[in-house]
Amino acid sequence: MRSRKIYGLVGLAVSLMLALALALPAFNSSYAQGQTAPAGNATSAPAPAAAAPAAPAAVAAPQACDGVKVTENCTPNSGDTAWMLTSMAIVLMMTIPGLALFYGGMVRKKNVGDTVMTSFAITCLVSILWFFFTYSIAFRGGTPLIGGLDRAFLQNIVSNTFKAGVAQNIGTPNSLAPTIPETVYSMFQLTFAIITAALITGSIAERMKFSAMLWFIGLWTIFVYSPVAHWVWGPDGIFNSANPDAKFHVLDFAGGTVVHVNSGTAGLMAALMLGKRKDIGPPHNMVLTMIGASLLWVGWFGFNAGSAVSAGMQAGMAMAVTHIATATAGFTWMLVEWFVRGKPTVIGICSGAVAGLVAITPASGFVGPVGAFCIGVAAGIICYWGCTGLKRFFGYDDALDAFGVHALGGAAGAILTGVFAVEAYGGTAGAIEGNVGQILTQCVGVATVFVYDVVVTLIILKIVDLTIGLRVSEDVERGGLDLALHGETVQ
Amino acid sequence: MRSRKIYGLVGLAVSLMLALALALPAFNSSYAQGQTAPAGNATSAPAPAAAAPAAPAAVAAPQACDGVKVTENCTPNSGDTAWMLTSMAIVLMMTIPGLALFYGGMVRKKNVGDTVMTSFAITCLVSILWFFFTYSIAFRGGTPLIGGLDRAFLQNIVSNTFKAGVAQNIGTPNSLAPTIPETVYSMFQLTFAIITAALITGSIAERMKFSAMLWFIGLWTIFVYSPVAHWVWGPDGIFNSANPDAKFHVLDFAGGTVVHVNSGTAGLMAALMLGKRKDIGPPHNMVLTMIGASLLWVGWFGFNAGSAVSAGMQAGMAMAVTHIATATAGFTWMLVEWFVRGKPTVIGICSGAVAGLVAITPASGFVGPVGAFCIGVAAGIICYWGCTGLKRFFGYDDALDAFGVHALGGAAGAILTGVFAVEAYGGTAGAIEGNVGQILTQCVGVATVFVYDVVVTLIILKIVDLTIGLRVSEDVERGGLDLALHGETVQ
Amino acid sequence: MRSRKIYGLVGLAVSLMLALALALPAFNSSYAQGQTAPAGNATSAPAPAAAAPAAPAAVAAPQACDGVKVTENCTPNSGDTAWMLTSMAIVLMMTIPGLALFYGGMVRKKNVGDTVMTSFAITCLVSILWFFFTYSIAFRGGTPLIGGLDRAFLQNIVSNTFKAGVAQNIGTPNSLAPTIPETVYSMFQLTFAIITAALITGSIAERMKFSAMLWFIGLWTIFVYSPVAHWVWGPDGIFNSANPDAKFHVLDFAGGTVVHVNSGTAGLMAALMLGKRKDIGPPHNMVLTMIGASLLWVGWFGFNAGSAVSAGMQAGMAMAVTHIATATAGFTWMLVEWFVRGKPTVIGICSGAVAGLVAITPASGFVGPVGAFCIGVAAGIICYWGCTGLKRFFGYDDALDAFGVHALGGAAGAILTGVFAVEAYGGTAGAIEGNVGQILTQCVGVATVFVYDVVVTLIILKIVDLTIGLRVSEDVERGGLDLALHGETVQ
Amino acid sequence: MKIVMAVIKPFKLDEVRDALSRIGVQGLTVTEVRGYGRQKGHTEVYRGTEYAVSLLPKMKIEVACSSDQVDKVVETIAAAAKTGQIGDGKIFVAALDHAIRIRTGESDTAAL
Amino acid sequence: MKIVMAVIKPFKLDEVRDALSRIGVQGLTVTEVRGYGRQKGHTEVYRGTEYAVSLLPKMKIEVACSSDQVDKVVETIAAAAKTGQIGDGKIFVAALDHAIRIRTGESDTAAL
Amino acid sequence: MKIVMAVIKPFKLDEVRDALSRIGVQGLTVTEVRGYGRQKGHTEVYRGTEYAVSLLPKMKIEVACSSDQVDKVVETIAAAAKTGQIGDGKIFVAALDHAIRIRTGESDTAAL
Ligand SMILES: Nc1ncnc2c1ncn2[C@@H]1O[C@H](COP(=O)(O)OP(=O)(O)O)[C@@H](O)[C@H]1O
Ligand SMILES: Nc1ncnc2c1ncn2[C@@H]1O[C@H](COP(=O)(O)OP(=O)(O)O)[C@@H](O)[C@H]1O
Ligand SMILES: Nc1ncnc2c1ncn2[C@@H]1O[C@H](COP(=O)(O)OP(=O)(O)O)[C@@H](O)[C@H]1O
Repeated sequence: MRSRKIYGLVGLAVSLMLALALALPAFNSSYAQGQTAPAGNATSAPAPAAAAPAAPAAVAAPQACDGVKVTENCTPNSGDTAWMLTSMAIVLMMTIPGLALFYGGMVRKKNVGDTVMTSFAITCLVSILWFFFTYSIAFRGGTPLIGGLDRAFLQNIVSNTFKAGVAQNIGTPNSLAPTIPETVYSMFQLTFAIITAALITGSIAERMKFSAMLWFIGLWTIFVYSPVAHWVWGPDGIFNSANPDAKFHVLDFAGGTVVHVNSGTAGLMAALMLGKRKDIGPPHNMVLTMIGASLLWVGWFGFNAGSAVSAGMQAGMAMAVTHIATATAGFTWMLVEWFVRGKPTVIGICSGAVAGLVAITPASGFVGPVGAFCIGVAAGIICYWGCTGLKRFFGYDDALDAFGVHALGGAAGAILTGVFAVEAYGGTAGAIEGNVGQILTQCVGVATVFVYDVVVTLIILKIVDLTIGLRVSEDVERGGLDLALHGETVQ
Repeated sequence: MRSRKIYGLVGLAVSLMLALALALPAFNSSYAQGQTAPAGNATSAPAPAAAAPAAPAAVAAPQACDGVKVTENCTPNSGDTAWMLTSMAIVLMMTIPGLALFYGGMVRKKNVGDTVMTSFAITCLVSILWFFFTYSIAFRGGTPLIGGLDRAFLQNIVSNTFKAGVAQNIGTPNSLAPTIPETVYSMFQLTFAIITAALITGSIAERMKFSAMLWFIGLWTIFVYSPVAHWVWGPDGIFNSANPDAKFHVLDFAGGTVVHVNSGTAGLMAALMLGKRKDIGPPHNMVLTMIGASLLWVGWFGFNAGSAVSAGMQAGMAMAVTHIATATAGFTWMLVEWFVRGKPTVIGICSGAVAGLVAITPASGFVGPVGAFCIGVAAGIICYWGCTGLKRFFGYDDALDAFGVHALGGAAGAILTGVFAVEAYGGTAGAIEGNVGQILTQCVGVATVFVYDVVVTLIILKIVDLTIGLRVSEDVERGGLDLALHGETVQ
Repeated sequence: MRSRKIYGLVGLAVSLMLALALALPAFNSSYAQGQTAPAGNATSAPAPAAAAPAAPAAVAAPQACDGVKVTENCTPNSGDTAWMLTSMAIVLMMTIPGLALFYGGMVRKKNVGDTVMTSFAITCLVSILWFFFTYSIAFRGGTPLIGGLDRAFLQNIVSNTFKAGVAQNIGTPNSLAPTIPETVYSMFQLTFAIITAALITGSIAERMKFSAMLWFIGLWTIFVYSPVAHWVWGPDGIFNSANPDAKFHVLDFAGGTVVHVNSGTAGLMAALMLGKRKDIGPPHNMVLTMIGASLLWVGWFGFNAGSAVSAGMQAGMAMAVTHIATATAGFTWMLVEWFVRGKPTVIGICSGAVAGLVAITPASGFVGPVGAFCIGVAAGIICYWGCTGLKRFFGYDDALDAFGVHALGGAAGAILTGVFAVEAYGGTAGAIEGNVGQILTQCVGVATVFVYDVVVTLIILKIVDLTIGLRVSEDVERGGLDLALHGETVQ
Repeated sequence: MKIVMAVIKPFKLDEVRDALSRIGVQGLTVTEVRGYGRQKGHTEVYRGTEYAVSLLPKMKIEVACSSDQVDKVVETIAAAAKTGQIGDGKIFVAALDHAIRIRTGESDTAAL
Repeated sequence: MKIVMAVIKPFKLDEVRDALSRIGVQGLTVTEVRGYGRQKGHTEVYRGTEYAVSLLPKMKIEVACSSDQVDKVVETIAAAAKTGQIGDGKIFVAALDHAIRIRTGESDTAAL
Repeated sequence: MKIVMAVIKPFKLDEVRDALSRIGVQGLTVTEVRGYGRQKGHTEVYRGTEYAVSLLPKMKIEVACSSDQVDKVVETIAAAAKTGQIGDGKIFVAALDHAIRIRTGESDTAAL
């Protein structure tokens, strides 16, 4: 076992070193960017074309970036940039400490350290992969199924053609976020990749090896998250509703399918592969869970309103519908629980709020306040059932209900987006405005992601199981993962 | 008792369903907005009037929203919007998890779950009511005493006259926030309504029924908060200093009277109606209280600087005076306690900081740094006395001092605003610049709110007491509310 | 001992009162600002010169503040201001509750209250001093070694020459932050002064008198932080890379030298003066530490990207490199620990992330993504060694490793900035682009701050030791500082 | 000498301690325990699943006393801890061979 | 009457309680304790420093029973708590003079 | 066989355990308790209100040993736990009927 552990560690370290080696050319192309392409610069960026590198003060005022079509080498909109910088920070806060605490409060005390560390380590790991190449393959143009490697190691992220852009507040934005620096867009999207990976771990809590978890999550981010994100959000993705050449114009404003259906499904697969926990018990500290749910709620405005990638009407409406759906779902879950079980619980209302956040995510740029209210009621009821009736019926041990809340809530939200979408808000009409076909399109999106996810996740899990093993020994499980795996305990 | 509980639940559920039914027309008017009014559109919004819905690219550039007078169908200022989106998020963070933890740390361990859930459930409940109609009656024009219902269910919140505003980043702002989307303003103000309601529960901690609390807070939000907010901040409110027709030009930048005097007074009434706790004891975890106080401090910049509803000089000055008053009040309370009791406590310095935040709230748009320092010193001393001498003298059991800190601190701040206001900062001079009458105006505001609040709160409490009962049984109180009411415990 | 305590308290209180007295003239100059200088106004601010105070609506549109050269009496950029308001709030969150929890989780349960209160009280104390005069001597022009007193009590912070600036959204910015109100810049910089002081207390945890800590930190802020900040960031500072007259053009974007080398060194001195703790033990709650590390990470975007004092390309790049270095350092520390000790720990990955944040701080405006990755790897390894090998070798009791993480990480980051700086990003080339001399310049900065800090800190500590004594009695130490010094315990 | 061990309801602790003080008992030791008995436990809920918690929080008080005091002590505890409802707890008495006060080395009844 | 004190591995608590229930033991008191013995402890790590934690979490069960029941009780606990691995714990038996049920005042075997 | 129960100051735990190890005691059980005695308690403060906390944190050590070892054990604990200041704690000794090692079924002194 010890030797296996060493193998794992060596593997991780070698990967890192390899990556570093690969990064060196990028390093060059990154500090030297533009130096080799003054001509390209001159043709593609009219305004600052005359800029002599040595005389930045004499430069003609650069063009402001435009929200409708991408401008090369323009000055970002400071208001939009301010909001997106903020959004990135608060979406990061959703995972650490938000999700870490949301999950940490629901496990037993003997496993809380492992649980919170899982979210933290995933944050580090996914960020490193993102920098290496997953940002590039997810969010750069390439093919409808996967993007290209032109931003591996974030090379040329300021501009492909213009030197000294940072100092002069000039750069070429990603076409998906035309008014802000691409650095900010890349980091904003990174926080989505992080939380998607971290959400999965709700299903595997209290029994998976920490090393196996790292390998699983790393591979999953590369082989599942990155392509799926590209399908739905990539500039040439097959499901991207803004891509005229897309096969299906799936509406997914902030990630109901990419983030929630995706992570919840992967979680279910992992729970099935791992099997049930040996001993279970009530959550050890619902105050931690409450902190986590609250920070998820607060940060989710960055998630949903931030997905407008600007600070204007769309962000405002996304914020309003997010808040309404969340409050409604939290209250609905609480009422349902109160009726059914006789008591309203802290974990219940928190779970309901998270269910509301999940369900409104795909809808948040497309529906209005009343649609949000309906989605909230639905989310509260459906996800309550997902964590109780459904789970009991099938008997899997989805420890912290990543499937029951995220996959179910995400799917419900995605489909209800097809119902409640309002053309005046997001450009696409839903069933309630007569466009019944949109429901079908939404179902296609959900189903495709589900199937792909199931297959690839199972393959990854199998590989990890055969190489380093997925599950801790019974002794470790009974004694708690904190002490055995991390040498730490909470007093 | 069980049957009473069922009545309560049924009541809540029926209210929700009823509301849903009522919401349906709003749903229509919301997704169809503007479709029926192309003419009105054409006359009232010159710039984008020619916009053919099918050709958004050909539209004339819409007007930018103007900070001085309201522009119909304009494009919001992205910087102001960015700051207000952020403000909304961090003011929400003040209540959950901020206030929940601030209060949760001060109760005994057996009641911490009920205490934190109270804040969380209030967040949900008040948000739903806000969406239903309390936003509309508080912040839309109507009469000097109460607003109209034209924004019930947030209908037409994008614009009364223009279709497709969200997609084109165009809308008509609320006159109270002329440069940002009305959705954002509505959500921002919602976070104030939430925290006001949640503050009250400091007084009733450790002994009120959870169901009674929900009914009380719901009714209070409708019958006390909404009208009082309208008086002071409504465009045609009788106390609104910016309304030329107002009876009294009360200065209340961010809610000293509306939020703090109001909630603290309601808390005192509830504490009196409930009576004393059976057993009391020291706070179980001042680390939670410290987290709460810190997040209150951080979020309060959204509260006070956000009340400038723009990101400019006024927000900057509000941030500075808020910080100075808070630091000073925290330090002052600590020193006073150190002198009087011999020890500086964690709860003391945290309480002092909150007292400072409370007292600077009404003043934050009107005074300068030195005024803030004076208000900070006063808040530290006055609120310390409010939680000790005053409380002991009258003998009420204001468990977590909602009255001692918020009503007292809010009143002190409101009156001192009349002293330290500087014309160059907020447009109105205070006593120190010769306008002694402003102190009187401030007192009128505080006194009116106090009297109205006392009367209506007592009526609401009496009704709730007679129908479902206010207080838990002695057994439940001794054993802790967490286990009995929520079936959960912190380990 | 009791009488000593009283002396201390009286001292503190007298200082406060004295300061209040001193503040009165500032109060006058602050509410009356500009009234006495209409002429100066007319000459220096062309655009709004004609403004009749009584007719604000008729005013010519004021000039927008310009990012390149300072404009007098201009309107701030709302996007930049929005980001800086946000940055201030989240950098404050780094200290309270962030650092308080990061440190609080690592001490024993009996000292957690004292530890968190230390951060909170420092926040109050440093804020008061800042308002009094330390902002002015650190960030206003004066001499290359120390600034002037023209902003004591924040007088004339809106504008030296123009009345009613706040109401009209007009002011004169600090030349260091030309597009935002000076109030915001002052508060933003205050949060740096706060966290620097609070970081020191990691070294002295679990054994220093609370009163001695306050005096030490107060004096240190005045005599060490303020001058050092002025050297590196003051408009005429001797090390300011943007000051053409500076002796050395030290690159320190967000405070590797000013904040981290400075605080870590002071911490080491304090640890040496205090001596070792009587009994040591493992951290009592790594969940608190994880929350703290996460909030530090989130808030650090305000720290580093906020140091761009604008929301554009530079802030974006600073955010990206900050995130990459942090994730890399956290993961690296974890892997190193896993190899060396056999287990990856929660405290380890959190410490690594903080080490990465520290090391990227001076570099964040000057390097690119690949440089950030390299700095992250280096920080993870070097700071691990600083907390283990190095500390064991010398045998000092740097309780929570302020020296090992902050001084070492800050110095490493400062020097590596000289290696990896890219001219296109921050205007200065590093060794990798051929400018090897920059490494030397960086070393001069680090060494000067180190030496000055050692000397002055030791003098301050000696004075405090001789007057009120630095260390608690053995009984207090064994029983825990919470109960003995603050009369509180965590249950 | 005897040692009296009483398992009582937690909220009765202060009353029992005061009552013992009044009859001259100068020292006692308290432990937080959990008890299982006739008093039925409670259930905790987690997302619709109920966990039966059969162990209830109790306080254990240990008082060492001389043999002639023991009846007084037992009666006092019994009186003060009684609510008349199920779960009030038990008192056990056992013999002690020795007692030593660490500080002084005094032993047996002098040590109590 | 006797009092049986058993120190067992924490995760065996439910099994032991169930086994005792089955043989008719109606009450017991549980305390969280830490034990030191042949079973070696573990180490906690803090930034590269190791702290030896030699005390391991255990559960102490106390059961008062009549003298004729005592062997049955001891056997039951021993059987249910056994894993065969070091650290399984110990059972101690001591004599009790009296037992009183606080609620009713019943005493001795009637009180159990 | 005897069981020695000592209530000591918490920070003396390590010293006492080491001292017992040195004289060959191979096992013991530790409980966190709170004690009430001559040593006066402390007060906690909450916004100007003081709460008297009369129960002080102590550690209870239980060591089962053979009758001939008992004096040695008592002396060792007394020596190691002594600070000479009020509140040092007490040592109680009682008789044990049996001891069983669960893992092996060994009994009495063989079980210790
Ligand atoms: N045989 C026993 N041995 C040890 N402790 C017991 C025994 N029986 C009961 N207790 C303790 O006494 C407590 C109260 O007993 P219970 O049967 O619930 O009510 P009552 O004391 O009213 O009969 C239990 O929770 C348990 O801690
Ligand atoms: N002499 C003793 N007195 C009191 N408790 C003991 C004694 N010896 C062992 N114990 C308790 O029994 C537990 C298990 O003992 P240990 O020697 O580790 O394993 P085993 O029971 O398998 O021999 C210890 O952790 C301790 O709590
Ligand atoms: N009669 C007693 N029965 C049980 N425990 C006792 C008794 N007297 C004292 N103790 C325990 O011994 C501890 C120390 O006693 P105390 O009177 O404070 O000091 P000292 O041991 O120096 O006389 C107490 O805190 C309590 O836990």
